[in-house]
Amino acid sequence: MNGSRQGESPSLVEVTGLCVEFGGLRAVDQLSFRLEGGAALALVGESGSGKSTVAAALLGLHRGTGARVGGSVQVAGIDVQRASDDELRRLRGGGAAMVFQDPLSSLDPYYAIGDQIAEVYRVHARGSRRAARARAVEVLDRVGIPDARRRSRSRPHEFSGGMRQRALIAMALACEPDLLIADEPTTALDVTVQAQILDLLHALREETGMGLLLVTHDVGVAAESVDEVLVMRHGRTVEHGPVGAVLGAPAQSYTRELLDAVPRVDAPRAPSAPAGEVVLEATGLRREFGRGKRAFAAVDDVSLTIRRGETLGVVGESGSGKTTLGRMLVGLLQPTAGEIKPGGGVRPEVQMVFQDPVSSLNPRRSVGESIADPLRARGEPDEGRVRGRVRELLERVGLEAAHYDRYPHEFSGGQRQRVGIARALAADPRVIVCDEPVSALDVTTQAQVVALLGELQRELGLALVFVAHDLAVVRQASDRVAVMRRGRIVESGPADEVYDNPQDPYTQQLLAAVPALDPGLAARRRAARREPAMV
Amino acid sequence: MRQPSLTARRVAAASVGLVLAAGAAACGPKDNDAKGAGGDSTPHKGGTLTVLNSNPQQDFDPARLYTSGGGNVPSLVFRTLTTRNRENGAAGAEVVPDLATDTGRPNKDATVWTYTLKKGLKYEDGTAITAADVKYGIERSFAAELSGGAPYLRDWLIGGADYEGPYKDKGGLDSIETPDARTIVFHLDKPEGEFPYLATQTQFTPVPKAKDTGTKYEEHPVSSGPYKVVSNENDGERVVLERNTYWSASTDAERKAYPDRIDVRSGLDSSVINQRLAASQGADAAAVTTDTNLGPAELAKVTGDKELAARVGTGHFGYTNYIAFNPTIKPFDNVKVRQAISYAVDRSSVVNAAGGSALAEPATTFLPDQKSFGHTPYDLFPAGRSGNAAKARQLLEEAGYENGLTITLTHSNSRDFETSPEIATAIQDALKKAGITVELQGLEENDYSDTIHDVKSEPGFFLAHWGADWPSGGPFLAPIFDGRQIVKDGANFNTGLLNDKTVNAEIDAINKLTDLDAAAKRWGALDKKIGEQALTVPLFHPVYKRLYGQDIKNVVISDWTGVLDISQVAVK
Amino acid sequence: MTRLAGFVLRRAAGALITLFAISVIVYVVFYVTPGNVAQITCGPRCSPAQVHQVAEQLHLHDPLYERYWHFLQGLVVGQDYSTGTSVEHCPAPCLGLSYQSDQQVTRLILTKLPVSLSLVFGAMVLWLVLGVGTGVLSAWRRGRLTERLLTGITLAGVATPVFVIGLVLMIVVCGELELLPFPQYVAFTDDPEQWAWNLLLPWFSLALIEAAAFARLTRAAMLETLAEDHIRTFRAYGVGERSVIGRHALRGAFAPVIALNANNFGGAVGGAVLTETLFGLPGIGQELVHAVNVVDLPVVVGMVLVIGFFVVIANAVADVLYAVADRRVVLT
Amino acid sequence: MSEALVATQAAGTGPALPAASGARQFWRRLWTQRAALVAAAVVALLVLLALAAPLLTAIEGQDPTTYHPSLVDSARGGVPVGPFGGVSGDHWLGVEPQTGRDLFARLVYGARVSLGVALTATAVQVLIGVVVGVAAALGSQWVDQVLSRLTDIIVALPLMIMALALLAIVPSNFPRPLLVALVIGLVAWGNIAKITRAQTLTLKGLDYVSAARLSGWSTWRIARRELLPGLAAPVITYAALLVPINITVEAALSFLGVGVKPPTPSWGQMLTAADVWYQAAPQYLLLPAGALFVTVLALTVLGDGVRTALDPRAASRLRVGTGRRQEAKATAPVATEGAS
Repeated sequence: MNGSRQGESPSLVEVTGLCVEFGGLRAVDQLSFRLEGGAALALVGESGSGKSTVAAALLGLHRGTGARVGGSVQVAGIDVQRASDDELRRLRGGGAAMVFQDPLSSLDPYYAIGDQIAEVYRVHARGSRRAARARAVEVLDRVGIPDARRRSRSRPHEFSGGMRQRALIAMALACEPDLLIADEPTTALDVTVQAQILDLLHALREETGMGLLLVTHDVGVAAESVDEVLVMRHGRTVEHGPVGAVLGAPAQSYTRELLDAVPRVDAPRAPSAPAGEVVLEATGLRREFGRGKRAFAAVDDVSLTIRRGETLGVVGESGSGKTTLGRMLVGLLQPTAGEIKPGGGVRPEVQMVFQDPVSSLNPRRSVGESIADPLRARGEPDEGRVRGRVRELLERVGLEAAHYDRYPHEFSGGQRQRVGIARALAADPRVIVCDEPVSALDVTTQAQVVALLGELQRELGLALVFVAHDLAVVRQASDRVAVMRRGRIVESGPADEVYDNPQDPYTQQLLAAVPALDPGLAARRRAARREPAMV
Repeated sequence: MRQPSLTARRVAAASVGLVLAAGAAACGPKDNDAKGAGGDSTPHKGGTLTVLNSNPQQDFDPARLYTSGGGNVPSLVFRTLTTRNRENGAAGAEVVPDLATDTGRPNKDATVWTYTLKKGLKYEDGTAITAADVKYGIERSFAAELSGGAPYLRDWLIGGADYEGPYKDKGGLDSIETPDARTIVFHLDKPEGEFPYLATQTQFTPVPKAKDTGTKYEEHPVSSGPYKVVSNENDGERVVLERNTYWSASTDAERKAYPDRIDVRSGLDSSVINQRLAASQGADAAAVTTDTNLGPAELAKVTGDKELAARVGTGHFGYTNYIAFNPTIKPFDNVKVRQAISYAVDRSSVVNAAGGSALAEPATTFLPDQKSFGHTPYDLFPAGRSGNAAKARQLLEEAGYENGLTITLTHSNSRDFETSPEIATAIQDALKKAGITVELQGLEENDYSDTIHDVKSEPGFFLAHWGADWPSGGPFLAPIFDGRQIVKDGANFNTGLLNDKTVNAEIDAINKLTDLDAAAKRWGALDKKIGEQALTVPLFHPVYKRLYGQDIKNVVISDWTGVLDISQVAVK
Repeated sequence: MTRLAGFVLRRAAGALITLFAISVIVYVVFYVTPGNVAQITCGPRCSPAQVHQVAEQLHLHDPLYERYWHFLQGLVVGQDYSTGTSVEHCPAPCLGLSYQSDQQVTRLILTKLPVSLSLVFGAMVLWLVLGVGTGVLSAWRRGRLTERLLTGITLAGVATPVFVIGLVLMIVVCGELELLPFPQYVAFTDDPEQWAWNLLLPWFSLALIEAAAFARLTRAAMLETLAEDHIRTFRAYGVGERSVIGRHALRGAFAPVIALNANNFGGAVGGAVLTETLFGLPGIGQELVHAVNVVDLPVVVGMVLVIGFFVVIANAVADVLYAVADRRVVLT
Repeated sequence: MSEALVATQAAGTGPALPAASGARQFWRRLWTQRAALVAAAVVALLVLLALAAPLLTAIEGQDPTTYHPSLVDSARGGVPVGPFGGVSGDHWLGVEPQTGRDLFARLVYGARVSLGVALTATAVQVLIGVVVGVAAALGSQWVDQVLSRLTDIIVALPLMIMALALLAIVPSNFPRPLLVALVIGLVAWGNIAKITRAQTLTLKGLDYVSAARLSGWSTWRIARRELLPGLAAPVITYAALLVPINITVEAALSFLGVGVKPPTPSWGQMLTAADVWYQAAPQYLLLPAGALFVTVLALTVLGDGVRTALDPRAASRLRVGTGRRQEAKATAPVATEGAS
């Protein structure tokens, strides 16, 4: 639905000259846009661009937090800046409802989901408890929760991630708002679930005619879902226009950069050096967790070989066992069954690059010290040589030698991941297992880190195991790919073969769910997905 | 006695250590002003008397109780052959007949004592009290199961040392004869002129053999006195007494038994007891305490309040707190050192530490300053009010310690006012002036007790105290200074390890006397003579000040017990 | 439910081991503690021969392991003992006889336990009300005068030993204002009204000490919850502050509060020594301190075991409640 | 302590994840809290007062043990003579009833003992607790079982009773304040061990610990270099609570007659002796009670401040509540840990 309401009726959202400051820091700077009823706008930007701050400003959530808000914000006819507390409360949920990023933490863990929705409903529509519960079941049913009456009595942790996100959307729907604000609604979800949620949002919008303000870092998600895009950077507007125009023919260089950095699932990898000899061979790997009745196998009968100079991509959704597999390969976990054999007789040095650049570095030690760990552990006694080698490594991964004495919090996410790579390199490994090395990073940084890994591989003849959930990134980085599901490899082979001609239905489903950057293609894919696959 | 509870430091402060803890008894103030407190109305029968105590009335079995003169609460239930005279002051320190018709008829050398029971004596169930029951009661106290009483019977009766009580030794103790139902004869292995005093202790209470339940007897002992036990919860935590209708005032000249009911509650904090007695609300208006003194803090408050001051009973119990020396340990083997310390002591700060001049009187004699003890005033090493440091230094020089001396003072850590750290510190402070450095060794109560009463571990210089088993010099001096009472493999009380033939001989000579007044004079003289050896430094005699409720009448405080006698009290 | 049964079974086994170890520790510690037990029991003027007899009777001459074995036997099959005139039986689980009073320790515990439980239960209600109330108020009115005042009062409760608070309260409330009687334990079964009336002051004194911990915990948990995403959700849906605080933030504090409560409850059964002593409540704590002072080993062991039992039980209950309160928790 | 409590206390005392902060940030965050600064100043002042006790009393011209019989009214139980409990130029805070000892001197010397005992006891508790907790978390299942059981036993033993017994066992020539501190420390380390164990298990799963393992370091080295710093936050916060608790435990032991030995003054001992003087000589009670209150208040506020400063989320609470992407990952499901 593209039509906006005509005539004198004011816009659903009208933001003029919005500024938000925290302390001395200006998070949003002179931002203006409008959104008509029933239309959909995406705020796109990397982390720190201020997009979530804007979303919060629409509901007046900055009130009382110490943030300074300037400019004017009108939502559903209410001047958010000047509204009384009561008016604001009526707006929240009633006029405009918000769907948050992390569906697990955004619901109260202690109450049944139906009760939480009913509570919100009763704030806005004075009705009986029973009526509110009935409404909760109704909206849960609407968002596709099967057996909604029974499941409405469940607590959030009893729902899967996708169902929780549906429940949050149901909560938003409960009071029939004019505007739905979705703040990174799919970031924490697997790609197939993400597609379902985006489809749901689309369908709801068609059905109820409410406006949608989508906040996302993922250009693909925006392309799938909205009419208009507003690209933000450093709190300011970079580019604003219809989705087709902005994504198809970006006027600004930053927008172009952003688009270029997005990995394409359909773009083959640049050819790499031919693979060398086998360095590591795993056969029949199995790993169980828990005991007795609650035991389950996270990895089940997985066999693979890793060759010098080659990247093996392991792709799968959450719970597929890919991380467990990675940890077994480096020796952090012992397999319950099966074995890992070195290719050439001697066990090669295997290192790991971790997913979370925050938790993978000790916050209380300088990065230089962390990188020096493998050197010292090996008994290198000469302090000067240790420091020299660390400086060399820092420079090799694109940092400065002087960073030796800095602490992790002084670095950005991408830089920290570079530190992690330097630490892995310090041990002179022949194999590096990268466990979701870029999933916590912005797209532009992602591309840089993937490029760095490729460079290092060529230079040092490393074997890489690239574990990730993002199909596009894996394709970008890998020579061969293994697709995992429920602890098993369902399909493996050369990357191009697997991506261009997937044999396994699961692989096909995964690929079909990847958001497309072309809005037209996205619409066609959506139509194709129509027969709803349940979460 | 049983160890006083250490539960609360104030509890310990209240229960005057050694001989009193199990429940002493007594009557009126020296100055005879007690009657004024009760108002001008005469006492009447009826009502409930409440007793608020710190320590539970443990082991309410006549065989197990360690009392002076039969105790306070126990004396309401247990009648004995003789008992203490229920009069104010010095008159109250005399022995009078109780179950017996007189205080005992000795043979010529006081080794055989004969008693005749009064007629018409009955237990609470109406059965008659016989001489055999008295004998059985005494025999029971020899059983290991029922240990706890005073050592005299064991020491005095022929065959007592080896007798193991009626449960093991069915034959009985031959040295007690009961020729008929009303006559009982005791055969002693040496002359004991003070036997009538001993016969006031609860071991001389009749126990009907058929009703004896061994260790469980304490739950319901059979009463021979004016009250019987209605309930005894948790080993004396709460004891309720009611009238024994078979008791007849005509056979008992001593006990008045005005209240109908007596409710003994214990386990209370001593400051709470005093607060309650001061407030005197509800049932507390008819309340007394038999074991809790006014503390110094409370005294400060009471002295400023006339109404409260009128409700304080003051009494003296024969009791002395002193410094003890062990002359086998250097430098205390040197009498000059002991004398120097005697001179250096500052009794005024010691008295303050013990609660001030109202609660403690400075002592220069070992014997309490009461007539019945035969008190002979002396001050052999005059230290004045606050010590004679110059004289002390001079003596030390003579002893070869011109450069001063460092010694260790052992005391108990428990916060009572007898062996307390505060008194030790006061002594430490005073001896400093005489050039003596005192290091303090504070021990936990049990440790302290074990240490000082074991000849093998006895320290050279420590705080000690002694109380009277009855108001006479005998039980006061003999255990401490009789060389034959030195115990090598058990609890020893002759801490000076004095074994002086002339002293021993004099003790034997006095014990032969059955004229107690004559005996008293010679005890006094002996005390002074022993004092010359400077084996102890007497510090102070405690004074008992106890509050009682507003409705309490007929307050009698004797010199025997120093506290108000609840057999005399009326609440109406 | 089988999961719960498994939990109970595992916990029971753990509790048995814990209690067993406690009894051994207490036996050893009090074995080496100074104090001539036989002399204390017999009296200070007892002769060596008498002391020896008493020691025989109390089996003090037996080696430690034999005495402990005797104790274990008593637990399992009971114990016969002589009163002198007859032989009595102390049924299993028999914790032995008090050296001092010759009473069966199990009976002694049964008479003391109601007092301690009365004290602790009532105090618990009060400390929950005081503590959680203060915590809620201070989380809500963070940084304001009310908060500072309430925090100050609860901290004064922590900072002032119970013997000071209790005595001053007693002097003022009972002595000077005459609002309440001087506390004196009355059994609940005898007169519930008097029971409560007499225990009010002890409850309050004990609660005042504990309340601060609950206030702090409640406040911390609520502030933690208030910073969580789901609170933001409800605020973003216009749910009022009262409901956000009272329904959602407080709910977050529920689990930690019941856990701490169980912990403190278990501890207080034997730990309220000072309160019991001051107010003359004949409970476990008071009896235990007395028994320690006279080295009455059977009583000490018995009572410490009872306390340990309550600590273990209370913690197990806390874990169950915790799991019930927060279904995400798995009982292990 | 129940495992539920561990989980909640760990949550209540600090971040489950390591603070993304260095020492500098910590001080900066502490610096911004005025109340915490005042509290820190008060604590520093108290420590200074305690340390300078000999100097201060020398200035006053008194010492804590000399008796002044002339300054108390012996006939009235030893109430200090003169206004406000005998306050004068010679005796700044008056004198003690009965003995006439100088109260100011006893108060500052008492601070030495009370703070010394409490701090030493806390140090012992933390030392044992952390070693046991870390060993249980890092050791084999068997080691964990044994240590966790030991911790349970320690938690179930009544503190006062064990302290009474242990204090009686040790020979009397052992320095008493140290002994009291050691006994408290030895009997009451259970909770800190449980908190440490839970926190260590959390930290053990963190990537940087895995990375250290991959570096080839020994378990011991990892515990020291990687885990201990991460334990600092919850442990320091809990220790700040333990110090005032230990002061009152010392007071309680004094009440039961087994605390620090007289004539050594401690606040607990002063309170014990003073409570009955509440009516007759109120300042005698109010001085130690006030000192104790100020100390507890200051330590509590300081503890809160340290916690806030150690918790990066506390700082971010001032900012708007919309989560960053990284932070979303930090919310781990609550579960009771345990091999039991």
